[in-house]
Amino acid sequence: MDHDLAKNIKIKIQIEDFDVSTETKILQYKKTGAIVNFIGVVRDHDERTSQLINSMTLEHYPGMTELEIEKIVLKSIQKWELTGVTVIHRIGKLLVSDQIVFVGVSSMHRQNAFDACNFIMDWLKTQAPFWKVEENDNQKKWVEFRQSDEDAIKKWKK
Amino acid sequence: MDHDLAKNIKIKIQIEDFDVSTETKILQYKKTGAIVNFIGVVRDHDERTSQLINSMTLEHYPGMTELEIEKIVLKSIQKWELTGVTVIHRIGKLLVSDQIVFVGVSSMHRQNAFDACNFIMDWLKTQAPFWKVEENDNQKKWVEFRQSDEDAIKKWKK
Amino acid sequence: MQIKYFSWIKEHIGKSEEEINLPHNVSTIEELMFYLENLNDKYKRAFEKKDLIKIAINKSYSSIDDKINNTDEIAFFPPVTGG
Amino acid sequence: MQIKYFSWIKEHIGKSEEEINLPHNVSTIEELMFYLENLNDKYKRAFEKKDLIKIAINKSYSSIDDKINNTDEIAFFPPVTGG
Repeated sequence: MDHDLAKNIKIKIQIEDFDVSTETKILQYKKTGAIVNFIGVVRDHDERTSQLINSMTLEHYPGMTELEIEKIVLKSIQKWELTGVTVIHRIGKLLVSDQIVFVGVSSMHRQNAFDACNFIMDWLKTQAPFWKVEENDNQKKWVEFRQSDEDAIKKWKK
Repeated sequence: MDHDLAKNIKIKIQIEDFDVSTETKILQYKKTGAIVNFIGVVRDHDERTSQLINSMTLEHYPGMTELEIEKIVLKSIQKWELTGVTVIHRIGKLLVSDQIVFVGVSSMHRQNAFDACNFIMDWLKTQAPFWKVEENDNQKKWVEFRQSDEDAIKKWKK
Repeated sequence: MQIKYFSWIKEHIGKSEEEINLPHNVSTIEELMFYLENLNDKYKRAFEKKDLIKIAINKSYSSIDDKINNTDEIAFFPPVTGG
Repeated sequence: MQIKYFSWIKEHIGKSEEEINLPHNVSTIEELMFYLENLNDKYKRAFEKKDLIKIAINKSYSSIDDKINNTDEIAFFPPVTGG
């Protein structure tokens, strides 16, 4: 691994919101020509049942979460030439439209940034120990995992 | 085309900078679960010659630029289920580290957002009539087109 | 041995973690799950859908056959749903 | 007919646009390019690398064989380098 790049990795699990502009600026180094950001937001409904929701609460496994995300980020910088990587994942109670996760990747060339960001999201979805519970006025319901997320990681195993 | 989505398309050619957070918020609708942003920035060197640069100036073909970007965006919303698309391209003189282009795509599902954003960037790179001239203390030099950009669009023709 | 539970497994069992002394006949994850689900109905229900249970030993993904010892931190949780 | 030039084509010719009356023997883009490059050395140099010249008729990509008429807006430019 490029020594400089190691300094350009930021992984945060936090309750607070993040600012996409600020995070984009942090990813920008002299050689950076392209930045790709992924932002996940709380939808107003459950994907499986279409039932409307008011909020969701995210719990995680402190310690293991950071280790798993670090593993994924290290894999991505071995696979693609990148100039910076940031992963921020929020925990606690979030309302509809709130930002959940930020994955930002910068590189000299755009396709590396697109692929690395996509790769990190796919692996984060299946490996990082977070769990969502969706809430509305009447009930709370743990979100079920999606087979499509398991399937998504197959494209990186070719 | 979904009537609502037509209202959620924003295409701007402008001298002014853009704010990534603001643009990300604009892309967020009730059904949005995923947003993918691409931000192109001015590198400190010419890609082909590695020569350092101070600035670049972008010119374009007013009228045709907007039409070409609109065609690309319309193709993307026919291909993928999206909730919003924004393309902002700056023109005029830009310094090293300045933001050049913003392509933001929101959708219910992340893979659609990744693919549509990647698709729009690849087509914009080969179709939208912009030209860059790179400047340093001694000279100005029109950027040459890259064969790799022509090759990149082949992945959407399969 | 420290054991942690997350999501609906935690809710079925009614606690997020506990300290146990590893019984002498328990040396793998599979044996630990068998031991726990026979403690009472809460555990039985928590471990009912074994296909859906992920295991970590010392914060690293592990499988049902993996060996464990009394100083390990074990975690049981459903498939992850973050991002 | 309105003709627009961009990037290094504009710089070789020394202007970004001009109004011309389409000569009688010019009815395609190819014939227009041949007509222009024979005006003087500036145009000759601008149209030297024909493989590298993109054409638009009325702000839409066109090819060298396309028919043109006196009310069209024609543009000549190098491969694009934005983004």
